Amino acid sequence: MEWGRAKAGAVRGRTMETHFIYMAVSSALFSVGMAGVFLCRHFFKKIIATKIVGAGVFLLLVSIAERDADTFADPVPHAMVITGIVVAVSAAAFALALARRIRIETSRASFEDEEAAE
Amino acid sequence: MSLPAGLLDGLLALLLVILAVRALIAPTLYQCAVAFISFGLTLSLAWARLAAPDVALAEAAIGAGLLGVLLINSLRDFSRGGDDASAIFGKDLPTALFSRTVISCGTLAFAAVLGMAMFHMPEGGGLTALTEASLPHSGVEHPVTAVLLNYRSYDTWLEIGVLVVAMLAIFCAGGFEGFRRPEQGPDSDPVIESLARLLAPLMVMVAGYLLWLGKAYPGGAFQAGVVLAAAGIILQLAGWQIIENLSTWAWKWGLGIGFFFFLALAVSFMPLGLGFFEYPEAWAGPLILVVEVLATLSIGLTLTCFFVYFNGMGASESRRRTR
Amino acid sequence: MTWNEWIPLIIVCSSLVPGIIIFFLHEEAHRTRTILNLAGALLKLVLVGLVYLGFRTGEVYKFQFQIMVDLEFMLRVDALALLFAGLSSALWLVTTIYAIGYFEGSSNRRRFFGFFSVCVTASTGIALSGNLVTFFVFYEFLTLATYPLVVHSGTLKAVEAGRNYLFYTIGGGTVLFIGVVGLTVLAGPIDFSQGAQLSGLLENSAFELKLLFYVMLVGLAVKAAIFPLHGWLPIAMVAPAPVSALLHAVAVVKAGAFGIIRLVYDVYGINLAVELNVLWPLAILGAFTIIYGSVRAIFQDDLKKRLAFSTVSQLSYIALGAAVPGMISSTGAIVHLVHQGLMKITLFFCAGNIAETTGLHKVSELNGIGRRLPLTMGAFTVGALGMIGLPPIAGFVSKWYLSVGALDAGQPWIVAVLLGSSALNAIYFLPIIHAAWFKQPPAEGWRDLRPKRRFEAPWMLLFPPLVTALFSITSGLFAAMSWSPLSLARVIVERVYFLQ
Amino acid sequence: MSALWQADNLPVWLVVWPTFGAIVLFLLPARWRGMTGVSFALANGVLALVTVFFVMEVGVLRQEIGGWAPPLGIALALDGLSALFILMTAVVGGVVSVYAKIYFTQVVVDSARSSLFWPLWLFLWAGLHGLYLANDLFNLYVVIEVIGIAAVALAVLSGKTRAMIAGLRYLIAAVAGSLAYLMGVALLYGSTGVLDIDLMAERLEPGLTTRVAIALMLGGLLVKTAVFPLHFWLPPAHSSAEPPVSAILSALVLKGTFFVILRLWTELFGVSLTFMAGQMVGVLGACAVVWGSFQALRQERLKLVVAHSSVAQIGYLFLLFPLITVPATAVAGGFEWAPLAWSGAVYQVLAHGFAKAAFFLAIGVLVMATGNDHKASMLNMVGRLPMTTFAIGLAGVSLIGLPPSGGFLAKWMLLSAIISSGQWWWVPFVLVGSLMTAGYVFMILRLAFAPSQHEAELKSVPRGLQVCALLLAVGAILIAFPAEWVIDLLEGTSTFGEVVRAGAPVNSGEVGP
Amino acid sequence: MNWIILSLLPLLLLPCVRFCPRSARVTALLCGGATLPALAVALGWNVEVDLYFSDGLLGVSLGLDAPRRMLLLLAGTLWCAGGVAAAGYFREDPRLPGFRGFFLAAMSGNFGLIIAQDAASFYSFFALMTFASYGLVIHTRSKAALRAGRIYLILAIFGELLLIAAIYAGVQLAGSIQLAAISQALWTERGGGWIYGLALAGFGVKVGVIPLYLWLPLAHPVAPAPASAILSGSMLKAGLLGWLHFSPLTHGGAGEWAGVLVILGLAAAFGAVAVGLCQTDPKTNLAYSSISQMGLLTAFFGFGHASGAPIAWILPAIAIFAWHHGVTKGALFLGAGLVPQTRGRTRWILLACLAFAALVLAGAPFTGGAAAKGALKEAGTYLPEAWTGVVGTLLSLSSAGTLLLLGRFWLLCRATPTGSRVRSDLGWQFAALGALLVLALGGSFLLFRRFLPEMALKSGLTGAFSAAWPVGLGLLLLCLGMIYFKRNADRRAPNLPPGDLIVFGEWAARAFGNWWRSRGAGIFTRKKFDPENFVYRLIATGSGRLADEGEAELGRWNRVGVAFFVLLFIFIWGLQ
Repeated sequence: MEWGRAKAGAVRGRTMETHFIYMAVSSALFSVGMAGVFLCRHFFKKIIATKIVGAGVFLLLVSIAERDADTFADPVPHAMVITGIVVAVSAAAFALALARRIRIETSRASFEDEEAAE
Repeated sequence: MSLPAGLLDGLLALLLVILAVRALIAPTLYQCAVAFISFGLTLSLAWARLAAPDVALAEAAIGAGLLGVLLINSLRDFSRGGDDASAIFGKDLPTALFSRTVISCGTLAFAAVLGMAMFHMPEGGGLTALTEASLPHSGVEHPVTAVLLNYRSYDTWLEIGVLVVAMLAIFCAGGFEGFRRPEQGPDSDPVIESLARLLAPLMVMVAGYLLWLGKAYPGGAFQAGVVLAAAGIILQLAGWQIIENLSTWAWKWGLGIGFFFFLALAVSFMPLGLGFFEYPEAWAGPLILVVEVLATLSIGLTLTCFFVYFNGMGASESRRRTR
Repeated sequence: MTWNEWIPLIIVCSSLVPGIIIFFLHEEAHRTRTILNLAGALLKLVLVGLVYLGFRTGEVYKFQFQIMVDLEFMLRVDALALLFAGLSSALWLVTTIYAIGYFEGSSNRRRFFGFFSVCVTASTGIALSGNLVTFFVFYEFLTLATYPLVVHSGTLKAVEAGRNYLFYTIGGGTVLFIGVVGLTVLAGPIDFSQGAQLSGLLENSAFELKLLFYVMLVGLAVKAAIFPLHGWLPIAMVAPAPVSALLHAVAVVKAGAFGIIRLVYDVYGINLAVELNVLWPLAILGAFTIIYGSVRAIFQDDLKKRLAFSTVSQLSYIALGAAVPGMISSTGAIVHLVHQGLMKITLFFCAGNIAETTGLHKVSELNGIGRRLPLTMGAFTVGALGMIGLPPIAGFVSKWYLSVGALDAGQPWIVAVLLGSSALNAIYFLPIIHAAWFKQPPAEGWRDLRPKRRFEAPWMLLFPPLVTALFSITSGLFAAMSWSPLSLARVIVERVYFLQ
Repeated sequence: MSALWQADNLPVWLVVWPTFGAIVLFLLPARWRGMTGVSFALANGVLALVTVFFVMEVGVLRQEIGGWAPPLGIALALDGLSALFILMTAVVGGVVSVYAKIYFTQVVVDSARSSLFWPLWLFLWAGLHGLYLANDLFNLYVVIEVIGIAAVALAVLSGKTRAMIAGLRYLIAAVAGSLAYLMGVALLYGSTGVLDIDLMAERLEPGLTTRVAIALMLGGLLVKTAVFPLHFWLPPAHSSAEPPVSAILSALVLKGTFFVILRLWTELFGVSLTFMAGQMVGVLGACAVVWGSFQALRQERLKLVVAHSSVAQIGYLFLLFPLITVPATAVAGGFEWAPLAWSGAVYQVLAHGFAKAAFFLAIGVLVMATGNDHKASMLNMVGRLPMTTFAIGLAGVSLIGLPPSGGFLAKWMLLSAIISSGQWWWVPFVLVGSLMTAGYVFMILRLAFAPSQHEAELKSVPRGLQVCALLLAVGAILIAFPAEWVIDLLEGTSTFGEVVRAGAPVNSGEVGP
Repeated sequence: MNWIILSLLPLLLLPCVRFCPRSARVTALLCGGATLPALAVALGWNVEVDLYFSDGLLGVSLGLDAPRRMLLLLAGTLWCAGGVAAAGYFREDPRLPGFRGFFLAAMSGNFGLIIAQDAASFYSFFALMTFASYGLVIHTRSKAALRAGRIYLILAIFGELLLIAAIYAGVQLAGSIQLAAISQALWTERGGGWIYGLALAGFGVKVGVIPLYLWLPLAHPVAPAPASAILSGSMLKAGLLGWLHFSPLTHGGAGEWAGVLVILGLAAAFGAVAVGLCQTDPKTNLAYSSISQMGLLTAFFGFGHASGAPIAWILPAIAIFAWHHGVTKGALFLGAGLVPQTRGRTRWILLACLAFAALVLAGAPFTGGAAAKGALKEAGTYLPEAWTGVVGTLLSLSSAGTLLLLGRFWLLCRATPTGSRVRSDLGWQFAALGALLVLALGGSFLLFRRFLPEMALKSGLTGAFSAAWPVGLGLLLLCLGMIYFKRNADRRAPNLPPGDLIVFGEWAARAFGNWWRSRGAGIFTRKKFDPENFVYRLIATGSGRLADEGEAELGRWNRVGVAFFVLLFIFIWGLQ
């Protein structure tokens, strides 16, 4: 308990703008990731792109937690992020399974292949 | 803001963005995967910088670790190379230049707007104070655990549910429920095998420690579960085939027990007049511990199953090819 | 709920219930089906008759069911409703008999008779609906119920015709829907109350009222086959003869014409319509359609198609009559609703008989057919002469009232249109009659074709046109009788003009 | 034990029961799942119905989970609107369950795969219940993901390659959408420090952050609701799934995210909404109506027709937003069309739910009988599969909005609201949409009446399947009759009811006309 | 019980037509006997003459007054004679049942229109007669008959339309359907003149005024003799009755149409003689004679408008002339029909009869014809002074012309060869002919006694001489003509086609028809001519390229991505 609090307190004491840096990163990751979801063709990359979008979102949440830290950082966004990571991984694993299955059955690796094939 | 700290944050930020972009436009999938795993690890550092050790653990374990393994594992099937940047931006130079500019500008513009929104975000204040005030009644000492397993246990329960759903979904994707035993014997090399013999018990111990730690310190069911899963995956790679050798009954209960027990716990005090997910204050601590143990088991098993099933999909594919 | 409240619903259901039962019957259950059909038809006719008797003594028949605020299902008996309900139920009976004879031995009869009954349900529902919403409900219901009938034969042509039919009618229905909703929004739920609800809005929302009138008019004009929205009608004649008969006489086109009458007299009220000055486009369109339909009919060699264009022309008499303010003209419009039905159904029955017995479809092949089918052609002649407007057949009376009414309203050009139409009718009908009776039959072909040693069409096909032809004559010959359609129309018009 | 069943706990049971069922089914061996699954599903339906009637009696039900009050804990709320959605889910879900039972036991022989249906379906159902009950933004995210993953899993259940590809497309779009939503939630949490919708609505202030957050949430949810022009994932996914799954996806899953948009729009977004915002969403809906219908007209495969039709029908729902988002000045004279618009949209949800489910189930029967879902397989069906053709006909009637049907009532009320609000420019869209809907419905029906040249022998289809389809289709017609009741429920017990009755506009827009 | 309804007995007999045996006696009984109630009613056997039948049509009222009674008498007589003659004429005709049907129908129409007192039933009966007569005209189905029928029908429909227009307008003006009320209103309300004009033209088709007479010379020759006798004798008079119903004469009003009537009438009276002389068929000849006679009547009718003469004089004069012409012309037509059936002595007896009838028609002294002309002349004395002489002169000249024309007719008859198949029983026909001749001779005088006692006296005494000289003149001209053509045997009499002007009409119609078939009709008869469904086809077959390509674009991830971001930007912009 002391560990977490001390750390949080220390962080709070030191930096006022840390969270701003990470918020900026968050917005960049979100945008790049979203662009990647739509623009990347390969299933593999699309899935990675969703993960990057997720990272952007989580980074914002954690930044907010850091911003709102008192004796310790706001635990609610942390909990949200942990939950979110699990959910995102589940979805990504499912997507990956689907992509592999498609690849195995049809040797397609992107939706455009599908369009070209049909 | 001290200069070294600021410099570190700035470097991390830059690295994150570069790795993210790299992960998307690297010429080969392998490079993508590597960039992505690096990205995940870098992100863990960022979490740590943001005073979020729980998240850092979870991210390192799940986001980078497990998903990295899954990605690398999938590369077998996608070995014929991926698309590079030209797939996104177009092949011939003028088009590529143009679309590169447009896409970059668009993305930047959106990022700018989003960043502005964050910059102008009012101070909502968060729930830190409230959490702290309620912590004594939660049965645990670590606030994140308190939120996860008490205040917002409903979400957590659903989230464990998501894992079960994802398992089912992956079964759907694979087209069969359960795990296939590969026909040929395990093709592991002795180095990994001996390493696994060494690491696996250690990792189970680490998992148990993390779980126990979670009550008061960063750590907890998810992290512990992931470490457990890591142990399982290493054993699997070593050719142990634990899951395949479990009886259907066993792995199913293993997968479901966390969710099921959580649910049972949530309703079991309702006859006493308490609400859904409401525990008697005195019992909260032990009960949460039990939930965590079972959840750890389920999570670890589920994640291992993900991997095992992925492996099996490839195996079934190779079987088909040989036929 | 008393008897008087239920009876309108029972009238409507008296064909719906047999229809639904028929769907569940076995395809081969011909006898049961026939009995059901005829029993339903008779029951409906008897009930309408009883209601008529009661209505004359001042009984009120009304069925209400609130669906939601501003949306009430209401069946009510008034004079106009009785007129149309009487027409529907009477013609349903004869058409049922005809259809039973017509489809003898053909397949898919269960489907046909099921939808046939549903179709008449919709028609009766239209007649008895007491407010605009209920009217609209049945109006759309009718579209649906008739579609399977139009495409019944299932040939490519029929299916194409069905598509066309739907294109027009659903489009019209949708436009009408907008009008209905708009009017309800403007003035609350609209009962058929001769414009009582709307006249208060004249000062503030004259433009909206005008607009909505035209919108609804367009919606109704599709079914009433007013130029340029009549395209479906000549194509839909690919349907089997009983369907065409019903379609052209009572069901679909009449629903449109009836709707126009309801719109002018009961929704807006004639006074309001005159004050808004919305009737002249209807008059002009109606007049143009009359001439246009007749001219097009002249050039059709297919008998049913010629009849179809004739319907286009004749229907607009009703619209035209409704568009001319004045009691006489209104009487003409309303009475033509019935008269046109009687005459046109006769003609289609006869066309069906000709096609069934001899396989002829073309006007140019009908030389001497009168000798082969004297009774059928007799009925046909009555219908055709009635269409031309010769006394004492029903059409004469309608034209009389329409023309005198037009003169009364100071619009003599309408008389010119009507007379021109009469002349054109003569041009496309008289050659048929002449050929049928006075020309020599061809040396070979249908003359030798006498299936089952029958001379005329079988009685089930023969009886209906004879009855309707007889009705066409009597309703003209005894037009002044107190039971005649004309008298009923007069009663309706008096109510419209004096009891506001 | 009585406490277990007391009224306040009813909402909880709506989530607990199906998840319990799901996990039990997961644990059971595959061969037992069919019967158990349908029992759980039907019991779930009954439970939902009981709850709805209870809501009718007592009004809004609220429940704080874990005994922690909202800012810290999570609250559930069950009002009239939720109740109606739950009701529809119960009826449609119940019938689909029966259909699925018959379908998977008698038609699909691959029991390993089909047995996965039951736990997933119950999870999905639980997720939907959770969604209708949720009053917490992050909780919404989690249930949306439960629904999303379960839905995609069901969509790929058939194991066909086409379904897999469509499923992946669906999954990625869904994940991207929900992450956009989550981004918005994060921004809002940062601005207000709470996640509970009611509390957040009190604290939320307009500003750039709020604008961006709302835009992101809206954008993400629009992707998941497949609103034009973001509907690209829907037609392939819905058209390649197994019939009961297609029914569930189009009738229920789409409505889930619409429900979220509706709830957030009215309860949370109010501070930031402008006339323009309402109009923009309306334009998307109107375009969806026209474009979806047009596409449906052009499809060669029946399932694609129906899938595109979903795009169009969902578009109608979005016409609600411009109608309830009007500047305060315009409302001063009275806001009487708001209840109409509300009820219209809700009726459209109900009617489309029933009709579309019936449609998919009927087409499932057709596919079983003929082996494919090409338009031509409809040829001469009226004689060969009369019940199914009839079901298609009735469902079509409701989709077109012909009286007397739920669809008619929906269009009636929407159109009334449109006209009385003076936003006449939506009228042509409704009109054209209806026309084109009629076009594709009758395109199917007319084939049913046409004789076919070479008729393949039909495979026999269990009668129960046909009955299920017909039941839902009849339901789509019959829901027209208890309209008064539905509207009472909506207005009487809904938290929206207050909005509606008070005549308060949901914004204070300056950008109005 | 009101017996006037019995006049409509033929209508009731109509259904029997199909089932009656084909013998001549039955024909006589059916066709001739059916007229008896009407004759009885006309002769005053029935006292009560007004019948109101409120349920029929728009309210039927029937009744008789003096002119009607006389026309009914004429009609009854002629139809009776025609029926009897038909018994012999159609002995072996296969189309006998049809003939009987049309005969009875036309007969009942004729009777009915005379006794009708309301416009609706008047028009009904009028139309019945008109259209039933079509069947009589085309009875032989020969090419000429069909042509005549077609032209008859076209003109008849034209007339009917004008007539019904006049009736509509009259009814509207009067607010009543009673003919008396209409004619009253016509001359008291504004706008009556035009209505009268319509009526004049409408009935003019029947009366045979220029230019509506065209059907007459075609239809009369082709119709069977009994039918032509009736057509000419009775139907033409029905038109006259119509004129009277609408005319201002009964109400003392002055018509704008007087001049037109007089000019057209006189043109017909003399022009028809000229054209008739150039015909080669005796029956055509007679038809032109009818046109001429009716022209005379028309002119006189026109004079009546201008004169302001008391109706009590003009009306009986017209009635008597009509009677006289009807009966005599009937006899002539019957005789003309008999000519090809006779030979030898019978032929000579017949020719004698015809010569006698011709003299009567021309108004030879001491015949009914002289009486009729006298009546006209007498009525003419009430005209303005200047006109009295003109009328007298014109009448005399007309008599001369008539005789000339009928002389030619007689000559033509004499030259007619006997038909190949001579019918044996001429009895029925001769009986009818004889009866008509007797009535032609004496009937007029009787009528004078019955209707115009004082006038009869006057004209009977003074008319003898004034009637004689025109006849003489006519005979003289006839002889001169005969002599001229005998001298110049190589010169043929000028030969005009029957129906004169109709030839131009037909030529124009043919030309138009050719043009139409080659050009105009192309639009209408082409298969693809389908203006109804222009919009439908436009939409139904409209290009789906937009749809397909658009949907393909919207299915691409990168396009959706752009849309997604654009939407986000728009939302951010649109929110506040």
